Amino acid sequence: MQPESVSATQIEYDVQTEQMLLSMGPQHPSTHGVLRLALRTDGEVVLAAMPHIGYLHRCAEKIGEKLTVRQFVPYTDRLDYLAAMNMNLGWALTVEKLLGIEVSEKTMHLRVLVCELDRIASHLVGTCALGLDLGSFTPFMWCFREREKILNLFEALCGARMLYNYVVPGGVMAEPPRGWLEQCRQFLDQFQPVIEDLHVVLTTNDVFIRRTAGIGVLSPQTAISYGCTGPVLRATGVCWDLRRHGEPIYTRMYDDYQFHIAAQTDGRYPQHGRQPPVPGSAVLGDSWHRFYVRLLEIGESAAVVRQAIDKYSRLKGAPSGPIPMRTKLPQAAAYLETEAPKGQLGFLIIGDGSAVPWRVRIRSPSFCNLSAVEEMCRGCLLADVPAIVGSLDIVLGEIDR
Amino acid sequence: MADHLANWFHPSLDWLAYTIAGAAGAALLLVVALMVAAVSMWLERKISARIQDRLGPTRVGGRYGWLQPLADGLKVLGKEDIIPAQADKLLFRAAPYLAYAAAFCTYMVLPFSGRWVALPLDSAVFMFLAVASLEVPAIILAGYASGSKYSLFGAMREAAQVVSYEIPLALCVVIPVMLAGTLSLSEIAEQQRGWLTSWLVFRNPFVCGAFFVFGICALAHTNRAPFDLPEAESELVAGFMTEYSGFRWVVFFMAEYAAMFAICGLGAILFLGGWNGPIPLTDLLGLRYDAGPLAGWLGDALGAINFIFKCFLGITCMIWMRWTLPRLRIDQVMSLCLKYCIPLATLMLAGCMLWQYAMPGGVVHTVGNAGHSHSPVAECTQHRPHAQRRLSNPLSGPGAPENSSLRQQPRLLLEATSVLLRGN
Amino acid sequence: MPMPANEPALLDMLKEQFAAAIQEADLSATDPWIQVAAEHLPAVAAFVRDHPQWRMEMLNCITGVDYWRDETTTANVDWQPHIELLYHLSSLARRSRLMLKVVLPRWKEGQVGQLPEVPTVSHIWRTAEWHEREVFDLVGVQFVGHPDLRRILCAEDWVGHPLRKDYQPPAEYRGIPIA
Amino acid sequence: MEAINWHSVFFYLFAALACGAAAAVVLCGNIVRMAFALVAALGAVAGLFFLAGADFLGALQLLVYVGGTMVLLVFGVMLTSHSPLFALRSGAGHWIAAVVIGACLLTVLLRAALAANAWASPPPPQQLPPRLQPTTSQIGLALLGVRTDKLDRPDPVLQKGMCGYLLPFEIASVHLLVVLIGAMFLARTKRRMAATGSGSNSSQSIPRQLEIGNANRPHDAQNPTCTPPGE
Repeated sequence: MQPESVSATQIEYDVQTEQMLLSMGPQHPSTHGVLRLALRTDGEVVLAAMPHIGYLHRCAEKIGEKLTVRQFVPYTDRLDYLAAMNMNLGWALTVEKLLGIEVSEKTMHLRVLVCELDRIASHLVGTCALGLDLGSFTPFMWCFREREKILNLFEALCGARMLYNYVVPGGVMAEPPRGWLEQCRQFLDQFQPVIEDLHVVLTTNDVFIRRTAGIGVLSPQTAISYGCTGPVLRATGVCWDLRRHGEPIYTRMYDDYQFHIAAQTDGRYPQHGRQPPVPGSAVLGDSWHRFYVRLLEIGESAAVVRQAIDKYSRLKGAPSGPIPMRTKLPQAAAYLETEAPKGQLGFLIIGDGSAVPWRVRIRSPSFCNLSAVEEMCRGCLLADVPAIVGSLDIVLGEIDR
Repeated sequence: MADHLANWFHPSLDWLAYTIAGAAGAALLLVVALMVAAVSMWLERKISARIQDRLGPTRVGGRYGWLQPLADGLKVLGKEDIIPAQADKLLFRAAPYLAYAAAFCTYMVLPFSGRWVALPLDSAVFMFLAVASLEVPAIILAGYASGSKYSLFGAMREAAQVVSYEIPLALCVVIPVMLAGTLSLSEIAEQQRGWLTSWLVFRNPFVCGAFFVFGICALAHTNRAPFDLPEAESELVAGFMTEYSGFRWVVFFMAEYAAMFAICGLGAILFLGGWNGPIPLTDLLGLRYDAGPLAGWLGDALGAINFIFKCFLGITCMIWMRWTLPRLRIDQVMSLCLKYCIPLATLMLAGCMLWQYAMPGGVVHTVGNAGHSHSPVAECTQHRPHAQRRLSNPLSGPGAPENSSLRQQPRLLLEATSVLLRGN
Repeated sequence: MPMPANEPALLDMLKEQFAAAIQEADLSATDPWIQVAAEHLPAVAAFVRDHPQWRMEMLNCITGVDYWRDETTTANVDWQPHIELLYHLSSLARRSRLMLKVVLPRWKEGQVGQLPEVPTVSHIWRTAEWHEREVFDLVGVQFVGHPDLRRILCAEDWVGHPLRKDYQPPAEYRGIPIA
Repeated sequence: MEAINWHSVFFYLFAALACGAAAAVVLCGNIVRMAFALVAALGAVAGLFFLAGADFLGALQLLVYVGGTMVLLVFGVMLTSHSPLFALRSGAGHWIAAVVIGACLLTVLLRAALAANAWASPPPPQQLPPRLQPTTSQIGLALLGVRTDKLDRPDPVLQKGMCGYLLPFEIASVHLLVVLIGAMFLARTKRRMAATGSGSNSSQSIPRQLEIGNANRPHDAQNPTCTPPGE
């Protein structure tokens, strides 16, 4: 992709430094996995950035044409390995939409509880990874300490720490053990000060603001045109969250929960407890706003989990179990998008009457978010590239499938 | 020491005595530099662990893991020494040793205590800055010789950053030198003998401001904390150190820690009274050389401990900054230097000059005899209270002649200014 | 809300706008879809994106599906061998969804190896650039007018299109044996 | 065995290093190696100054020459040359001319050096190296216009030189100021070009972004911007 040509008249007697082609990745400490960015730089200024992906391509869609819907669930864990619960939920809901199954209300509350906890864990990694890219190591350790507690909760629930295979079509694999809900409540009680610490160390830190405010600016039109979704879209001021604006089968789960959408409506973010003000130099849609939206969402998810614990424990009975292994799929197609932590995760299943789907298609949010990197990295400095890529919070497992 | 050895040996072997004395001095200095690097590495691990709610090294060597630097050293010595194919072999090997030489030479002129100084130079501060700026060619050598684009980027950033931060650093160093009237570090520290108030940093508000600007420039000079762009892991993998491994990489690392301690030492001497603690213990206990060599030696030892403690205080602040602040971008580092550090440093310099000109004896003295009308020039030549308190001339080691011209300093100045005034 | 309330009116408006282009449509299904002729795709897409009553600003996903049977396929289906391209669109302003379906022959004019062609929509939605590259890479559809049509997930010099039903993986790639 | 006079040993060492490095500068093909040989030569000269007891001058040499050459090397040689690794080719003709001019220059220098009486006679018997005398204060005052070392020689002839080196000191500083301003003017045009060309790197502006985006896609002209949805 050629950078736009600079007309000759602008260069008077300029010392023309030689342009350099720099390859950042696939083995690189700040590309969140095996992403290769081919940068054409002129000194420190990046003229063009072309991402190269496909290093982690495991042909998940081809495998989907060989396995039944129940057998494919562990593969969805490995798409976005930082938010496996939400991946499972997306697949489970799409299968339920294809088969026309309705799950019990108790299962829905448990699914909301588990997915929002997973969203907190995913956003914790997303925010502190950006901090690590900019050089501050300490918040990274704090966030991982909190994330460990969530992983311990999930281990108690379904035996695995990162790849759960828990939310399956038809319900959930196991009922929460005794005292698990109380442990969740204890975790939430001691969790709030951590967000304040992050605000102090990163959000209001002058050096952090200098490095992220006004960097990698994305306008709402460009974001929508590039298909960016999730925190990346909300940071540009577009108030769009599938948990409220999605399809009925998905929004039904979140209907009786009170939470704000973390987007700037008429110039102000929804106030949720003590939040630092937006710095003057921050332009709507830049890296700082993407970081800030994720921190707000952590607070919102924590509130939703608290409500889910109360609603779940109030209902009697047990959550519904999974559908039989060899359930036949109708000869039809179903496409459903859910709000994963990284953005809108879509699954398309085309059944052909047998138990094995004819075609499986996965719409990855990070795939579209990453495509906007070309636009944002043009004209930035070399040191801004990790700031921009880090603020997109991409996971290569999900991009390459 | 050389003379004791000389008359202990057979007269014809006195050259051997001098060689051994010289070698012993150099070895002692090298041990100091290595020990300092090891302790600050351990300190960094422990402090960063505490900041991040973890324990840091606890197993190697006792409960507090104080043998961890040794363990690291042995581990790295075991690592393979790779030289990349397209590297420039000769320069690639030379770079780390040049970097360490630059950092190590500053210890020559750094006085640890009144008598404990390797080379009591008259222009010690100037020598310190000259040798410290030798690290830039070494790192550029490393960056270029590694042959990879990343290290070249790291080297370019290093060159731009350290060269441009030398200006404010030099300006901040000039201020205490101007107050003390001499470039010799031992002399500057001697003048700050006494209670806390005699430290140069409290002499006037401008020196205090200069101390903070010096702190920032020291950080930038040693590539630490918000200014560690040349080896920014997230962008340049490891900057100029990308292609180095094994022993060569450790030499770079030791150079960085040695330079850190040295710049903290310079700061401690210029602003925080060197080996003169807040409470003048050596004076109170009467541990001076005229009370016998052992008492003098004890006084110097106490002073050295005090000085090393201040240096490690400085290093702790550097470590603390590193583990809380993210990294600045190269153009922000440059604009911070050109738009803030240099103007501030010049402002402090000008302010300190005017303050010293208006009130040479300090506020109390001037206010005290505000009534008498003195011409400022005569005021500053007749009696310079701080300059007078020069007890022992550092150059006059045992047995050296007393005729050095430092004693006649005021007379020279008086005649010089009178010649100027007569304008011939 | 699957579709704007007055679907029949909207469908008629589309039909009289693009008479030949709209082949079939079912706006009342759970996932409303319209089948469009390949050569009119960009025109319909631009219209659907900018018309105030549709406002499909976001292209969610482009999927290539290969309908092909041989004696081994167990399912009792009677599809004619063809390739379908599914364009999932969604409107943020009107909170509605739409799917454009384009039916293509498996090979261009029947010669095996000639990829079927369809005009690109990357100038309408910038995200189509990467999605079309992926469909070209995995399913094997030539997008006419795409600024930079290269493989995106597989290696640049990979042979064949893996998601086709009749795809046989090569024995080895640059000396590395493939099981 | 006659005592080893470390002073002369180091003197020969530094002299050999200086001459060897200077020769390397001339003979070396690779530009960057040549520059580093130059740095080594100047460093050796600094060593000679330290040996002679002029520590202030040695430090000055280190600071000015080694630092200055380094900046010249980095920003002059490395950034602008096509690739730092290319070698210089000098033809046979150049070598002959160089050797001839070098030889006659050498003879002139040797003649002048040996003519000076201090060096004509064999070196005096071993005397201790000069003790480190404080030298900086006199230099400093001389720069500021007072030749304190001539104070105690009252003969009228020498009085005339009392104003010391004030004038050259001022001329040099003005000259450096002019050079600084010139360099800044040159750099400024580069930044202006970068500002107008590939988007100012301080903060991206959204309209610029859209305009660049459209300019790149030729058939992208009719890409109307869609308004963001309400709540």
